[in-house]
Amino acid sequence: MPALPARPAALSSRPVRWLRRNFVVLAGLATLAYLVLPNVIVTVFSFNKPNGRFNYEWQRFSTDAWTDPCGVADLCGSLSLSLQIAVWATVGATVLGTALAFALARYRFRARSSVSTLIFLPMAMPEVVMAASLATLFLNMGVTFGFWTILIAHITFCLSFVVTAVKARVMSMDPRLEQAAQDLYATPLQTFLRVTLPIAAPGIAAGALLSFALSFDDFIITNFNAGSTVTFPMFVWGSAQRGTPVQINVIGTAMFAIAVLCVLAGQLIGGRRKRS
Amino acid sequence: MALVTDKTPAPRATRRTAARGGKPTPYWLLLPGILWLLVFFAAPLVYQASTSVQTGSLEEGFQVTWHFATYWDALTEYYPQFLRSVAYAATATALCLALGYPLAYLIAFKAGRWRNVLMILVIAPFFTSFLIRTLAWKTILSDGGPVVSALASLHVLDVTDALGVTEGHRVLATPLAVVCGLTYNFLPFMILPLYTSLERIDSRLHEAAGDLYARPLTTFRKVTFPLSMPGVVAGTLLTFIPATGDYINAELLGSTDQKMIGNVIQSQFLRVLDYPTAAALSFILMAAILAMVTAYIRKSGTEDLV
Amino acid sequence: GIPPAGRPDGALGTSADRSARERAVAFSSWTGYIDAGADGKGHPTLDDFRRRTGIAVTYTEDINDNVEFFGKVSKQLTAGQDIGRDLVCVTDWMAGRMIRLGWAQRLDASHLPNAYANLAPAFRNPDWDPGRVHSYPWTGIPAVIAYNRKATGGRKVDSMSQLLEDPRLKGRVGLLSEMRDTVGLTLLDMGNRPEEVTADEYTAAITRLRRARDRGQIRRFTGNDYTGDLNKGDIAACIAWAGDLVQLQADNTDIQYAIPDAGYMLSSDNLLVPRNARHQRNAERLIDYYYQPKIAARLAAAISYVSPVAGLRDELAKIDKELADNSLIIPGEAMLAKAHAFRSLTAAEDKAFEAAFSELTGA
Amino acid sequence: MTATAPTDSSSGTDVRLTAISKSYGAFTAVHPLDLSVPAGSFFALLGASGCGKTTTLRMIAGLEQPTAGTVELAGKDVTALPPHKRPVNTVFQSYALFPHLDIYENVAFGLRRRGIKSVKKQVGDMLDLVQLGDFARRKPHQLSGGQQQRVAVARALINHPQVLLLDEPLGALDLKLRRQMQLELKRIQTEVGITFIHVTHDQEEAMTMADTVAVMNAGRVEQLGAPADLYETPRTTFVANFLGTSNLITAEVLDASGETLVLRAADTKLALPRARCTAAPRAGGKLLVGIRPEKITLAHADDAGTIPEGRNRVHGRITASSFIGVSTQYLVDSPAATGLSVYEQNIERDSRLVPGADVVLHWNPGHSFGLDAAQSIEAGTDAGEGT
Amino acid sequence: MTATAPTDSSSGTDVRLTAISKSYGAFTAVHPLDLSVPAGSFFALLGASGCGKTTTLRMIAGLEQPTAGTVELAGKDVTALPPHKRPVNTVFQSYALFPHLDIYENVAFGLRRRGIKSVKKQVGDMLDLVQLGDFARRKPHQLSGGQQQRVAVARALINHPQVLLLDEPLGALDLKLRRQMQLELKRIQTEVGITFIHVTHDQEEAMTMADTVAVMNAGRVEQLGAPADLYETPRTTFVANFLGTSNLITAEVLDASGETLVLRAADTKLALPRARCTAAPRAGGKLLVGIRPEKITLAHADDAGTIPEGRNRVHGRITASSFIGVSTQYLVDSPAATGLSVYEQNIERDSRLVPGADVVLHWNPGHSFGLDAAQSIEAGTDAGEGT
Ligand SMILES: Nc1ncnc2c1ncn2[C@@H]1O[C@H](COP(=O)(O)OP(=O)(O)OP(=O)(O)O)[C@@H](O)[C@H]1O
Ligand SMILES: Nc1ncnc2c1ncn2[C@@H]1O[C@H](COP(=O)(O)OP(=O)(O)OP(=O)(O)O)[C@@H](O)[C@H]1O
Ligand SMILES: [Mg+2]
Ligand SMILES: [Mg+2]
Repeated sequence: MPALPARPAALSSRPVRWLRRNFVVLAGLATLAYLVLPNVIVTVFSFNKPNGRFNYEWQRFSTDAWTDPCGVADLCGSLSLSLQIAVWATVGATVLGTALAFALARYRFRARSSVSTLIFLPMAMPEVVMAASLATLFLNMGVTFGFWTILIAHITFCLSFVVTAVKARVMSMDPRLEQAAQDLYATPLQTFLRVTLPIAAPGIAAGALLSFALSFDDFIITNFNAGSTVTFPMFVWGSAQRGTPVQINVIGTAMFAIAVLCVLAGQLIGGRRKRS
Repeated sequence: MALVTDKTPAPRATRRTAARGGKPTPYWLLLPGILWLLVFFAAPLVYQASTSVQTGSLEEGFQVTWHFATYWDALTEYYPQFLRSVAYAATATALCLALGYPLAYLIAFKAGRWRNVLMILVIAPFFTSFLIRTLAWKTILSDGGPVVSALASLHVLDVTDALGVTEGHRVLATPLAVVCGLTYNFLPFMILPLYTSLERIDSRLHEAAGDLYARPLTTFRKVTFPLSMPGVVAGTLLTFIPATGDYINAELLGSTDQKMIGNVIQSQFLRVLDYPTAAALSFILMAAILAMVTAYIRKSGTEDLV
Repeated sequence: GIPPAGRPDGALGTSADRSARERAVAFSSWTGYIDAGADGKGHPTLDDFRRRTGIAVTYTEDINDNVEFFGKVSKQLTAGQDIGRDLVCVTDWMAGRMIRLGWAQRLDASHLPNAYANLAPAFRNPDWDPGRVHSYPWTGIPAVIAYNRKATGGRKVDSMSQLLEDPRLKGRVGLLSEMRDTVGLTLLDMGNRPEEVTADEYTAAITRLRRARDRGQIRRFTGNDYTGDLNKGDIAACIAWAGDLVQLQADNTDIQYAIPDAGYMLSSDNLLVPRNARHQRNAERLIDYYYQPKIAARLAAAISYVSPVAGLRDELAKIDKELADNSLIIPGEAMLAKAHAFRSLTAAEDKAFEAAFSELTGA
Repeated sequence: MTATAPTDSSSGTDVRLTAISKSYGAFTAVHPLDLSVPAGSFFALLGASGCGKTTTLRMIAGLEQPTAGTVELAGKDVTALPPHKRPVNTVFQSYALFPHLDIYENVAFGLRRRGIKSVKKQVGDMLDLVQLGDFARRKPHQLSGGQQQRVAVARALINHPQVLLLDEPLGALDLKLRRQMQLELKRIQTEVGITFIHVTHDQEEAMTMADTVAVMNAGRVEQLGAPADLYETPRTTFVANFLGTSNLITAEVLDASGETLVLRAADTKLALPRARCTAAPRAGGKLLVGIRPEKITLAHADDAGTIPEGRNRVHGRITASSFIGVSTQYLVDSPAATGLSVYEQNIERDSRLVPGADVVLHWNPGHSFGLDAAQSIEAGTDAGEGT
Repeated sequence: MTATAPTDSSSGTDVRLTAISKSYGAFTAVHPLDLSVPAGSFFALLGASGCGKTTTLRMIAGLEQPTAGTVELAGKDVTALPPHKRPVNTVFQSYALFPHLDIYENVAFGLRRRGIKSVKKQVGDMLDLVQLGDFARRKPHQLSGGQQQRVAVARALINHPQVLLLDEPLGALDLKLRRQMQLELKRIQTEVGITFIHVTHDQEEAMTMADTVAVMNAGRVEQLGAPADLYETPRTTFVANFLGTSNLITAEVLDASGETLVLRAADTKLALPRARCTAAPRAGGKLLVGIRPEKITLAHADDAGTIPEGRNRVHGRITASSFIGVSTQYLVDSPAATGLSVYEQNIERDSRLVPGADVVLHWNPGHSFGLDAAQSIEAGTDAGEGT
C-alpha cells in the first residue's frame, strides 16, 4: 500500500508524524546508503590521476582511466574470464540448488536431515580448507587447473547459498497452486516450469544473484584452483599488493553502473510498454 | 481467496510423501546436486578429516597416526579466536538483521516500480571487488577522516572507547571496524532472503491486522515478522555461517586483537604449514557452527526450513 | 597421508627439456613487477627478448603472496608434477624452502654468462642457495623504516625502538607480516645479527614485539597494504619496503624513510625454475637476458626496487638521472654495509618460528 | 447519484460517505456515491458480482484510499485515519486469516491489540457461537472453507466495534448454518447496537435481516430503501430484475387520466395504479408493467371462467416447468411477453399444468408496478447484466 | 456405509470410490465410503460445513492421497495415478488461480498443457461465457471475489474433462449470475456428456441441477437419490432437516395395522401412509412424523370449519412471522410440537395471521413422512448440527 499522502488534519507535530510514517523508508534508504557508500569512493577515485602507482591520495581529476579502461595488461581479459565463470557457475549452482531446494521443501524422504546437513556444511567450511581440499581432489584426478576447475569449485560453494535462499521461498508457497496445475494436465515438469518456477522466481533470482556475486568476487578458492589462470579478483588482489591501478576503480564503477542501468532501462521500457 | 491462500504456509498434510506410492521425484531432484556435493565436497572433506589425525612435517610427509590430541590442542590454544569469531559474527548478524530488515521491507512493500532498481543496488556492490570496497572503507574510516572526526566531536567515540569497541579515538583496527566490515560484507546475504519471504506476504493480512486495531508496529510484530520467519532464518544463517569463518575483514580492518578463527586456519594452513591443526580447527569450526545452527533452528521453531 | 615433500635434488629426474622444440617460456611473477609499455599494455623488455631469441614469454602475474603461491603449487610439486610454469619469482626464504624441498631445478651456469658476471656481490652467496646454484635474484627488497611526517607531527622516526616503545606512536605503528623483515629489524635493534640468529635471540625479539603489541602500540601486521594506511596517516610509522616508498613519495611528499643505524633487512625476490619445468633452457636464457645492465636498468626504472645487477648506474642514469642517485634503488657502499639478511632456517625452526610469529600476529 | 437511507440522518448517522469514488487506473470501480447509514441499523449492500461492493466496504474500513470523497464515522471525518484507528471491523470476503496463528489466537487478535488481558472466556464463547470450539488449536489451513469463514466472522464480531463490515460473511456455509448464523448476527446487532454493513449475494438474507438495503449496479447505488419497499416497488428495471424475479411487460398507455392507468400489451388490457408507477405516464407513451412471479396465479385455460373480476389476465402457454422444492416454476409464453415466470407453491399440483398447456395468468393489479420503458428491460437479468 | 446411485453401475459408471477414507492424524475427515457416479450424470454432494466434501473431491482428483480405499475412473483404478494423468478437472473452493498469470493465461493453461496451440477462440468463448471478456489481461488480484470464482470455473470447464469436480463453484456469485451459470453448466454437462460432481451449499442448486444428490454428514453419506425423492422422503432426520426445512413431530403409534398408520401427538391424531415411513412402525412405539412447511396450509382458528376432511390438523398459535420475498414464514407453537414452521406464498395476505393469532395447521397426510424416533430430532438443524 502506498504511503498515504499527508492530509491537512490537525496534527500535533507534523515532523514527528512524518518521521514515524516514513520510518521504514528512511531506515531502508540509510541502509542502502551504507551499502553503496564504498562504491561512491571507488567511483570518485576512478577519476583520480595518481602520480605514482598508488591510487590512495586524491591528486587531480582525470578521465584518462575511463578512456582506456583496458589500459592495464590482462585486466580486461581477467574480467571477461570472471564474468564467464560467474555466469556458468550461477547457472550450474542455480539449477542444482533449486532442484535440491525443491526436494527438501516439498518432499519428506529418508535421509532428509543428512542431506540438509551435507548442504549446510560447505557454507560452514573455511574457504581456505575447501580450496585446498578441492585442489587436492583435482590433483588426484589429474585434471589440469584452469577454467573448468574454477567453475567446479565455484558451483560447489555457491550451491548451498542457492539452496538456502530458494528453500525459504518454496516453503512458503501454496501447494494448491501446483495441485491446480497438475489437475489441469500439467506434468510434474510442466507444473514446475509453468507454475512453481515463476512463483518461486524471486527466491531463485535471489539465489542466482548471490551465486553470481559470490563467484564473481571469490578470491581464495579460485586462487587455489586456477592454475595459472587469472580472474578479476585475483588480478585485483595481486595489483593491490603493489598498488591498484585506477582502471580497477573504473571497471568496478562501470560494472556497478551497468548493472544498475540495465535494470533501470528495463524498468523504463517495461513501464512504457505497460502504459501503451 | 485464491490470493490469500496462495500466500499461506503450505498445508503440511497435503505434501506428498515419497514413501507412499514410491514416488521417485525427490530422488531425481536430489540426485545431481547430491552427487555433485559428494564428489566435490564430501570426498575432499574425508580427505581433510584424515589430515586432521595425521602427524608429520612437510619434509617427512604426514602419516595417519590417529592423533586426536590435535583437536584438543587446537581448541585450547585458539579458543579465544573461536569465541571472538562467534561473538563478532553474532553481532554482525544482529546488525545485518536490524539494518537489512527495513531495506528488505522497503523493497518488498513500498518500492513499487523501483523494486528492481533497489534490488540491484543491494547486489551491485559485489561487482566491485570486495578488496577495493574494503579499501574504500579504510579511506572512509581513516583516523583523520571526516567520519571519525565527526564521531569524535560528537563524543560518540568516547562512549565506544569506554565500551571497549574502539580504542584511542579511532575506528580502524578496532572491534567496531571488524564488526562493521562483517556487517557491510554480509548485508546482502541477509536482505535477499528477507526480501523474498516478505514479498510473499499477502498485504491483505496487514489490512486485517490494521482492521483489528493493531498499530503498524504491532502489525509488524504480530503478523509481518512471524510470517517472514523463513527469510529471517535463512538470512541469519547465510550471514552468520560465512561471517564466523571470515578472515578478510579481521585482516584488513582489524588489528592483532581482532583476529578470528578464519585467520588462524589461514595462517596454520599457509604460513605455519601445520595441516593437521588447520584441518582440526576447520572441523571444530564446522561442528560448532552446526551445533549452533541446529540449536537456533530448534529454538526458532523452524526445523522445517533446514 | 600426505607424502613427504622433500626429495633429494633430481631424485624424481628432470623432465626432458623441450626448449629446443618449443620456443616458449612460462613466467609467473608478482603484479606490477615488470616494465609496462607506454600505453600501459605489453612489456617492452619481454617483447625485446622475443625479438632477439624468438622465444615467446607467457607472462602471468599470479603470485601475490609467497605462502599462497606455495599453497597453490605445493601439492603438484609434492606429487612430482609439472606446475605449468618454467620460471617463478619468490622471496628468498620461500626460494630457500623450495630448494630445500628439492622443488627447484639446478641451473646450468654455462647458460648464464651475463648473470654470472653481473650479479652484484651482495647477492652472490645467500646461505639458502650457496653459489646461486638454483636461483638468481630478480630484485632486492630493503625493509626500512618509513613514516608520515604529517602524522608524526614532523618528528623523524628512525629506529625500531621508536616504533616499539615510543608512546607518541601508540596504536599507529605498522609492522610487516613478513616474519623475517619484522623480526630481523627487531633483532638488529637489539644488537643481534639475523644472519646468525639463535632460538633464544629470536624468542627475545618476539617477546619484545609481544610487549609492544600488548601495550597497543602496534596497529596491524600487514602485507603490502600498509601503503594506504601510511599514505593516509592512519599508520604514522612502519616498516616498509623501499620500492613502495619511491612510488608513495611521488604522490605524497610527507612520506619519509629512514635507514636505522642498527641496519636494515635486505631480502630479495628470486627467479627459480620449478622442478620438472618443460623449458628450463629457455628460462635460463630469460634470466640471463635480464642480467644485461641495459635491460636491468629499464626494469629498475620501471619498478623502483634495488637491482641485483652490478654496473647499472650509467645505464639507469641514461633513463632517469634522479633514480640513479636514489640509494633505495642503487645502494651505495655505506648503504650496503648496513644490509642484513635472515639466516635460512631448518624445517623445524621454520615451523617453530612461524608459529611463534603467527601467534604474535594474532592468528 | 445520491442515496440516503430513509431515516433521520443527522445525529443518528454512523457512517456517511460523501461523493466517494475509487478508480483503478482508467477503470472506475465506484462512481461518486453518497450514502449514509444510521447508527445501529442493519444495512445490506446488494449487487452483481464486480459492481464495487467490496471496494466500498474497504474504503469505509480505511483499507483503500478513496480517489475522491470523504468518509465520516459518527460525524467525524476519518478519511485520513489509518484502519487501526477506526472503530470498524471487517469480515473479509477472502477471510484473510493469519496463517501463522491458530484459530484461538486469530479470534483473540483484536482483543489483545486493545490491551485486553483475559480473553479466554470471550474467545471461547465466540468459538462456540460459530461452532468451532473443538478447533481452537488448529491452524487455518487445517480447516474447511466454511470453517475458515466462520473464524473470520468470529474474529470481527468479538470486538463489538461501532461499525461492522461484513463482506459475504456466510457465503461458504450451508443453508442451515447460514440461517443460524444470520439469527446470531441479527441478535448481536440488536443487543449490542452495532451498525452492520453487510454485503451478501443471498437476497433472502438481505431481505430478512436488513433494515435498509442498497442495490448497487456497476459502481452506483440504484435504489435504497426498506427491503419490502424495494421488492414491492422497484424503481428501475435493474432493481426489479436483480431483486427476485420480475416479469416485465411492455405496454402502451391508453388512459393516464385516472388513479388507475389503463394499458395495452398485445391484445390484452392491463390496469396499474398510478401510485405504483415511478415513471410519468403519458397517454400513447410506453410503460413497463412489472409483476412478481409469485403474485401470479396460474389457471388452466379451461378454468378461465372462474377467475374473479378486476384482475389482470394474460393468456399464454406453458413452455417449461421445474420443481424447486417449496414451489414449482412455470415459464409461460404469451403474446404480451415471452418467458413469463410463475411460481406456484407445491400444495396440490394441478396435473394439467404441464408444458404445452394453455393457461391464463391472472393477478391483482395492485401487485404490479410501472417502470420507465426507456430502460433496458433486461438490466439485472442474466442476459442484461454484464460483469 | 454404502451408497450407490440408483443407476446401472457396471459399464456406465464413471467414478467409483471403494471404501475410501481420509484421516488427518487422529481426526477422520472422511469415513470409509463407497460411492459410484454413473457416467454423464450430474451428481451433487451436499452436507454441512466441514463434513468432508472437499476432501472427497480432492481424493477423486488425486490431490489428496486416501488413507485407505481406491478410486476408479471409468473402470480403471487410478488411486496411484498423479493428478495430471487423471481425466478430471477441479474448480477449487479456494479458486487457486495462478497469481503470476493473467486471466487469459489462467484459462488457457489446461489447453496449452495438452499441447493445443490455437487456444484463442476457445478461451475467448469461455471468457465470454463467464462474462469476463473484458478482463482477459487482468491479473487475478485485480478482480473481485465473484470474478475470480468465474475464472476458476472457466479454467476447469474449458478442458471438457471426463469428470468435472466443482467445489462450490458459484458460491461467490449473486443470485442472477448464479442461476445463469447454473444453466450454462447444465447445458455443457448435457451437451458434452461430462460427469459432474458438484459440491454446493445452495440446495436449490442441487435440487434443480443434479440427477443424483448425496447428503453427507460428518464424513459419511447419509442418503443418496434423486432430488425429489430425497426431499419428499428423507430417510434420516439429518436429511429431513438439512434438505430444506422439516417439521418433525414425535408421535406415538396407535395403530400400525393398515396401509395408513394412525399416530397421536399430544391430543392430536395424525395419519401417515405406511409406504412413506422408513422405520418399522410398531403399535405403542414412537415415530417422527415429518411435514414440509410449504405443504402446510395455515388457517385462522375462526376458519377451522372450512378445512376439508381427511387432512391432518394441528392447533397452535403464531409466535413469529417474517417476510421472505416470495413467501412469508410463520412460526407456530402447538401442544404437539413447538416451533413449527409454515410458508405461505404471498398472494393475498390474510391480515389476521399475525403473531399471537390462534391458527390451525392442516396438510394432506400423503405429504408427510415417517422417521425412526431413535434419532436426534435436531440432526441437521441449526442446533443439532455441530461442525
Ligand atoms: N489439513 C488438515 N488437517 C486437519 N484437519 C483437516 C485438514 N483439512 C481439513 N480438515 C478437516 O477435515 C474436515 C473436512 O474438511 P473438508 O474441507 O472436506 O470439508 P467440507 O465438507 O469441504 O467443508 P466446507 O463446506 O466448509 O468447505 C473438516 O472438519 C476440516 O476441519
Ligand atoms: N486492484 C484492482 N485493479 C483493477 N481493478 C480492480 C482491482 N480491484 C478490483 N477491481 C475491479 O473493481 C470492480 C469492483 O470490485 P469489487 O471487489 O468491489 O467487486 P464486488 O462488488 O465486491 O464483487 P464480488 O461480488 O464479485 O465480490 C471489479 O470490476 C474489479 O474487477
Ligand atoms: Mg467482493
Ligand atoms: Mg469445502
